[in-house]
Amino acid sequence: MPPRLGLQAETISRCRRLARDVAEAVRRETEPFTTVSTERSILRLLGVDGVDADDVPVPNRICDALLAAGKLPRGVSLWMGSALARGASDVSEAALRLSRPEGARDIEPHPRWREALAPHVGAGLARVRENRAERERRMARHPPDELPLLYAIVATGNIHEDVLQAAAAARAGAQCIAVIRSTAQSLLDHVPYGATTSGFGGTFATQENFRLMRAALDALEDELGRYVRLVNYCSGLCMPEIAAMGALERLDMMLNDALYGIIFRDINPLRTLIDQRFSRRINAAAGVVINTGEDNYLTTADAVEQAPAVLASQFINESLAKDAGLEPWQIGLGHAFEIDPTREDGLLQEIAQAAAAREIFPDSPLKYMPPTTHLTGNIFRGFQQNALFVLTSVATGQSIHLLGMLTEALHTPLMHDRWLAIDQAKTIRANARHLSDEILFAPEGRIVRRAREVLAGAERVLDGVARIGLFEALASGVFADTRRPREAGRGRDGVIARDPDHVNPFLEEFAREGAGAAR
Amino acid sequence: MPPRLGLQAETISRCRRLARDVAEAVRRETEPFTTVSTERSILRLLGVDGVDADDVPVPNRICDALLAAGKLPRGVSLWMGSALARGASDVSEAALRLSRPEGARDIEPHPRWREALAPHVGAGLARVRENRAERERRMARHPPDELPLLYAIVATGNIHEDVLQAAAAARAGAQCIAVIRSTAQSLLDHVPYGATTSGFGGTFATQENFRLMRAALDALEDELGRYVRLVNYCSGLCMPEIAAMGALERLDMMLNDALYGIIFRDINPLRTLIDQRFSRRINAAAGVVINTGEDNYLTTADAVEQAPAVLASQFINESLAKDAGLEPWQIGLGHAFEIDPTREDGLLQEIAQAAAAREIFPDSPLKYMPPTTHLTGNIFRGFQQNALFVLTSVATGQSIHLLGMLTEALHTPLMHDRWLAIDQAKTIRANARHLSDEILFAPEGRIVRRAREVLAGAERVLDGVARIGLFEALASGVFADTRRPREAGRGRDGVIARDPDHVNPFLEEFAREGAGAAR
Amino acid sequence: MTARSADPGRVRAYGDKWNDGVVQISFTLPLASSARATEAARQYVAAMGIREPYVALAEPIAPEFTFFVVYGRAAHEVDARAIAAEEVEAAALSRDEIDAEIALRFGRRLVVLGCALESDAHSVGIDAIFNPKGFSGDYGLERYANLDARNLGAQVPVETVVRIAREAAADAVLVSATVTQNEIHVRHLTDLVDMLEAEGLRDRITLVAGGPRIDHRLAKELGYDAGFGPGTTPSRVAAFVLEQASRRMQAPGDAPA
Amino acid sequence: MTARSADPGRVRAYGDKWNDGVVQISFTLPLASSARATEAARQYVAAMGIREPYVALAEPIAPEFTFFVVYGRAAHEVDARAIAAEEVEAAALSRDEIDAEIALRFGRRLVVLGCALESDAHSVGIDAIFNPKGFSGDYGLERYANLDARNLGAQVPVETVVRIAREAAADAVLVSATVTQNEIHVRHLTDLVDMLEAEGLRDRITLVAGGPRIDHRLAKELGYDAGFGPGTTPSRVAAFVLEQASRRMQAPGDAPA
Ligand code: B12
Ligand code: B12
Ligand SMILES: Cc1ncc(COP(=O)(O)O)c(C=O)c1O
Ligand SMILES: Cc1ncc(COP(=O)(O)O)c(C=O)c1O
Repeated sequence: MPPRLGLQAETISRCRRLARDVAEAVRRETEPFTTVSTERSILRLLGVDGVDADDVPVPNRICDALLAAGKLPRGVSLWMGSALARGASDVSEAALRLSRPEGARDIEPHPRWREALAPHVGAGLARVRENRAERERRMARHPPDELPLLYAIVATGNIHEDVLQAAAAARAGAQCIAVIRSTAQSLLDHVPYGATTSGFGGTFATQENFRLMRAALDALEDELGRYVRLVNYCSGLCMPEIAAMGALERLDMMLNDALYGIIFRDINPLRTLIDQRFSRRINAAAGVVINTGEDNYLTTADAVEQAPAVLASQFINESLAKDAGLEPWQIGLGHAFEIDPTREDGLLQEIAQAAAAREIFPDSPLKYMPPTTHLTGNIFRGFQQNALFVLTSVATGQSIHLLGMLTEALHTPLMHDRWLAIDQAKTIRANARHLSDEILFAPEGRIVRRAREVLAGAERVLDGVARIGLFEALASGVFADTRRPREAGRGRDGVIARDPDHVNPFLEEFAREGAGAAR
Repeated sequence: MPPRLGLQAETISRCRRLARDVAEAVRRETEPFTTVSTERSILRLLGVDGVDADDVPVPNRICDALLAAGKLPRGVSLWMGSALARGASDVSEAALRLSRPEGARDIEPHPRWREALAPHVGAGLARVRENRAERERRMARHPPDELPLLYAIVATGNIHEDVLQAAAAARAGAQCIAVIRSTAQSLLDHVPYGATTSGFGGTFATQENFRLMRAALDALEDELGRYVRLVNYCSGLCMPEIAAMGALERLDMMLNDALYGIIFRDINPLRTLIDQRFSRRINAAAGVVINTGEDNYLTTADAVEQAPAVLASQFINESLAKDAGLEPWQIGLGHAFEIDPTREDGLLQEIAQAAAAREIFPDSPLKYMPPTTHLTGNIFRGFQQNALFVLTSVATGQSIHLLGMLTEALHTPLMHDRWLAIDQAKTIRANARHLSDEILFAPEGRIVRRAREVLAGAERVLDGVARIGLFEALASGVFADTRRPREAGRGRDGVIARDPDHVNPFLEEFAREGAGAAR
Repeated sequence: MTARSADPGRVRAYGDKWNDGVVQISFTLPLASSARATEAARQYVAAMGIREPYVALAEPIAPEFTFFVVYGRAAHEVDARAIAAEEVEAAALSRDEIDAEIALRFGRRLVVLGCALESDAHSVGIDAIFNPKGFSGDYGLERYANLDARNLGAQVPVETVVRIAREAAADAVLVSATVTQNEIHVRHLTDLVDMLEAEGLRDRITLVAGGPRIDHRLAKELGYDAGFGPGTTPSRVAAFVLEQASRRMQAPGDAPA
Repeated sequence: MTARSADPGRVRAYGDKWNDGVVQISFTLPLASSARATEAARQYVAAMGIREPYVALAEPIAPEFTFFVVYGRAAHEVDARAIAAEEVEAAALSRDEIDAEIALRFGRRLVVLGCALESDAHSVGIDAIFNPKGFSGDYGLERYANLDARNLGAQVPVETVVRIAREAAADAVLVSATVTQNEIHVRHLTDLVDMLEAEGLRDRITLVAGGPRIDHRLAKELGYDAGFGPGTTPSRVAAFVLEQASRRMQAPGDAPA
């Protein structure tokens, strides 16, 4: 049991209440809309896939055609169902018809469209459920994982090199493998197709790349006697589509933050907040653990000053996630070890913040990110900071430990950079195994006081956001001093007012399943 | 204030009582003797120095001559005094006479020898006192040192390279500079002379080398705004002579262990225990802080098993030191961070042992030695272990921190190995400055229980040693499973039964000064 | 005898003795750990001209890969006297001096644009140069009275930069490049130069690149007037812009050396 | 397309792509930190044949010294197939097998001495080979029924070793050398060979050296029959002694290849 700070329960629940208000206001404001990406996700769940001659994904073609024909407000489901009811032999034939401008223009709603679509909705859901069950079966075969989970990234840009290095990392002890995306994939309004071998600072997230890596990790399961989790990024303009792809290919974790795209990629706030909801609905159903991206705040601003903003954002991410039906165990909240290592008593502040997060979110996994901004070309100093990071992680009972790289300031990880990080974390995790049981914090001491201060700060932030609402807060630069007006940013044109009779059959199913019960 | 374990005060004082009994028995058993090295030390304090044509130090020549003439049992003081009373113009002329076989043979005791010698005894003592006062003056000029003191070693074998690297280390932040001795200098029954440039694994301890390094460090004092301490080894066959040289050249710390030479160098127990007393008398007068060498036990045996033996040895070293007139602040007790880093909860045991030492010896500086035996060619892993070592040192309030080298398993420190270690320690020391105030140990937890276990083990060892006496204990292999019979080992022939009228004027003076008051 | 000191004409690494040439080298070979692999590592290092290579670590990090740490002596020598370190040539001036000089030489404010290109979302670097706060105690360009400093932020398309440069008649364009994997920075930096030339703007504008992996030599190669690496302070950049802009004023039309 | 795999004939370092040749090099140059010093570091590394040297760290560690960490690509290639790793040639046998073989071939116990020489006080290495406990689960020579294993300990004068070897008619002498600074180990190891030869004992005795810095090649050069480095297990040493002693029995008088 990690050492306790004795934070005031009332303060914590007050923060939660404020965050819930924020989340509910967001839902009210976003419910009237759908987005091209949400509609494309429905198509993917129905089994639509592939690209045309110009490498444009079929789901994009269909939505573009329906949009041009003014038919998207009623939702792709109606038209897919109608195409099927009107004789399309299967999903791909229906998709082919609707992807043609004239096909989209001429299609008429069919009264029995729902019946026609139902089996395909069922098939999609079945595959998602089956993947979830498959994961549970595989995990049940092995002893519980050691915590914190060691999370390694691969980022060569070439899926085949990634596979090679992921296998090496898993064998060395990595428990989660994240394939970092090619830079700014979040800005693409489509998902690339097939196996890819040239990315920048990462590898494109494609369904085929997901499949290749999933297969490679499954192949190691018996040798290692454990299940290796696969992670990717479910944020940006294609947030829900990637959630769908992940659900279909049995990814286990998704970086899935409600605000990251808005703040760090200048994606339209309305678009993102609509998309995050469906993407999280899908993740909830798929039994995926999401990771939020609060660590990003600390990469542009001082980690000590930003601590309250990080905590406030965690509360908001938590309530938006619950609102979308995610269970607490699925809500991996992000934070980071980013305080200047030369700062007097900085380590005490890191400990205070990490312990506070643990105490405030007892039922959620905490995703602890490594030092990055203060790493330099001094790779030895970097390795040292990572050692203190691991120790803090273990001593405060963190759940998901992203391995820091001694070469963080220089390049995406080399084969042995990653091995050194895994060996370091494994060694310290064992060497300090029960440290969290054995230390207590001096009452009213520096650590306890710092934790209280951060919580109080977070409450102030939440209070402000609740008063003006999240959209207004984003517009006025409450987060990371970045102003993001409701109507500005990339992808606004992909936001569509829903027709009264617009349906999203998957949302209906998820609701029926009562995934939403958690709300 | 470092975290407390709440060890039983009674157990601790019982250990101390047992250790005092051991020390008193040793004194009774050693008082009837003197040694060639003790007599040579008296000569050095009187101002005798230099070597003859065959590079044999004059003090050795004199003792050998007097020994051959059967005159050593009455002590060099009588004969030097007599030579002076009989017209030797000064110390060196007296020394010259006595260094010749016939001179030693023919010299007759002179009734007024004491008066003749007195001024030279006074001069020697004055220089020692003046050096001590000089150190205090210099230190008073600066703010108090940050703790733990960062202690760096130089070991090139060439005093000039040593000076260069020591200056670099001091500028980087080292507060103590230890010039490691050329391998096995402890086995030489004389002290080499002059500046030396070829040693192995270290540089010879010579008075000129002391002077050169002292001058180099003093020269940095104004630039750095602090006094840099100089350290050397005062153990082996020339233990007291090096103490004398150190007192004359203002060394600040001396590795000066009562048992190291016996156990690790197979030096005769009687010889060592006689010599350690006079060497410590000199160190006491010179205001030197001694460092004991318990860390050495952990280099040949398991650090977890040996913990009680280390603690027992610290108690014995402490009481022998007090018995020789050293104040608690001068008794630097050694221990080390040597537990296998891959051991489950090993870090908790390190913390327990370090905290226990701090709690048991509250008024003595603790000399904390770095991981060495478990370091390998993996220099990154080594740097990581050193980081945990620094953090443990800071968190448990250690006093003298010997910097670990990432290349410990490979070579004596390179210029940048040392820099990296200093930078690491400085950074963590500041980053965790008040950690020791902020953590407590869970009552009855693993850490507290481990500390108790070690103390109980130490009591058992001391009980056994007290019962049979130290010599018998050494003979029966109580320490480091090494058997060292009273009459065996190097340098036994240098032990001489004292004549009833044998005098050591310096011992008399030290006693008068009441340096012995502490006993 | 005192420790032999260095001959600047024949510089070598210093381990713990003058000119011992001690270096540490680490790398991974795609070979399963074995005596053979260790010998391969030794030969690989020997091929670099390293004497007495000593393999301190041969760690199997994957079935077919071994990580090595090797120590040895690099007998190579460098003539430090002969080195002409490619450095930005511009006198170090204070903010006030620069503002004064601009007023004096141009009688107007200089227009300076800043950005990171295309997919590169790293803005901290360019912000460090532009934001009033600046970098390590040195104020940013937006604080300069006589600089009209406009930070366009990150992820700016090349066309956009060129358009604004034309519209604003920019005197200088400062580009930050952080993501360098697979040479993507080279691609974007080159695109900008090409497009500026195509538009006939290149000669009128002082073009500067910067970033953790950028140095003066590389920037020159890519057709920039200067490159700045890690730890750059805004005033050094401002001083260079002043320098270059003045030259351009004297010799309008043709690019300065 | 799958990740290209290695050509054993042309092995190169693997950073994060096949044959990218990425290596990390660190060292200190006796130059004050400056752009010039950084360029000197780049040239020093370039002189090793490293392409695209990138100076990641240039840290002033003393007024006239700068510590560098450099990354680059070593284009050198090693032919892994052609490598004949200098390895001790002796079949791996178990303790029982060895005891049995000794009984069979010699019908007596083999006398084996162990020590560290002169000033070298490091006994842990030789103890690991001799003490019953052994090393990493492999029992030490003193546990062998048919070895009369006598560990003389550390700091043993060369003459003493030779005397005891003569008196005990030793079949093998195993020497541990740990302190290697300024080549002191070479000195002591050579002294022993010389004195054994002077006494006409060398050919009768299997002479083995070991230690953290010892390898087979070095030991051979110094006139030993074999050398063992870090991680050696006693049984490997015993197997070699058996091997050699047998050869000597067949061809008495003349040293085996
Ligand atoms: C902060 C950061 C981020 C933040 C950026 C936030 C923001 N708004 O800037 C976030 C989290 C968003 C991020 C994301 C990514 N990052 Co990033 N990130 C970093 C990090 C940790 C610090 C960079 C930084 O801010 N440095 C501080 C500034 C002040 O230093 P600087 O940039 O060098 O600037 C100085 C000088 O270079 C110079 N300078 C810089 N620009 C200019 C311009 C001019 C004109 C002049 C004169 C001078 C100058 O002056 C400045 C002051 O001295 C580095 C690792 C590290 N420790 O360096 C990785 C790093 C740069 N990121 C990296 C990568 C790969 C990414 C991603 C692409 C990963 C992914 N696939 O998701 C993403 C996507 C980003 C994108 N689309 O481009 C890699 C780049 C590898 C490479 N060489 O190609 C690094 C090195 C980490 C790593 N080892 O993988 N990142
Ligand atoms: C323990 C130790 C000590 C102990 C020794 C206690 C003892 N009774 O042995 C003490 C504290 C006394 C000590 C003192 C010194 N030490 Co010391 N010590 C070490 C240390 C930490 C570990 C060595 C060890 O025990 N290794 C474990 C054994 C099992 O490994 P091994 O020796 O490699 O043996 C294996 C193989 O090599 C092989 N092997 C070894 N011998 C043989 C023999 C044969 C025949 C065969 C077949 C195989 C074989 O088999 C073994 C099992 O696999 C090393 C640093 C390190 N981490 O390695 C420094 C180290 C060896 N010491 C060093 C030095 C310089 C000293 C001193 C000289 C320093 C000084 N000036 O005071 C002193 C003096 C010692 C002396 N007079 O020789 C240096 C040597 C540098 C160099 N290469 O020259 C080292 C590397 C530390 C450093 N970086 O400075 N030391
Ligand atoms: C939640 C989240 N999504 C995405 C990314 C990065 O991906 P991209 O560069 O495609 O935005 C990050 C980076 O840390 C993140 O935290
Ligand atoms: C007390 C003490 N004296 C001396 C030494 C080493 O010196 P030498 O090799 O001359 O015995 C050590 C080594 O750690 C020591 O602890």
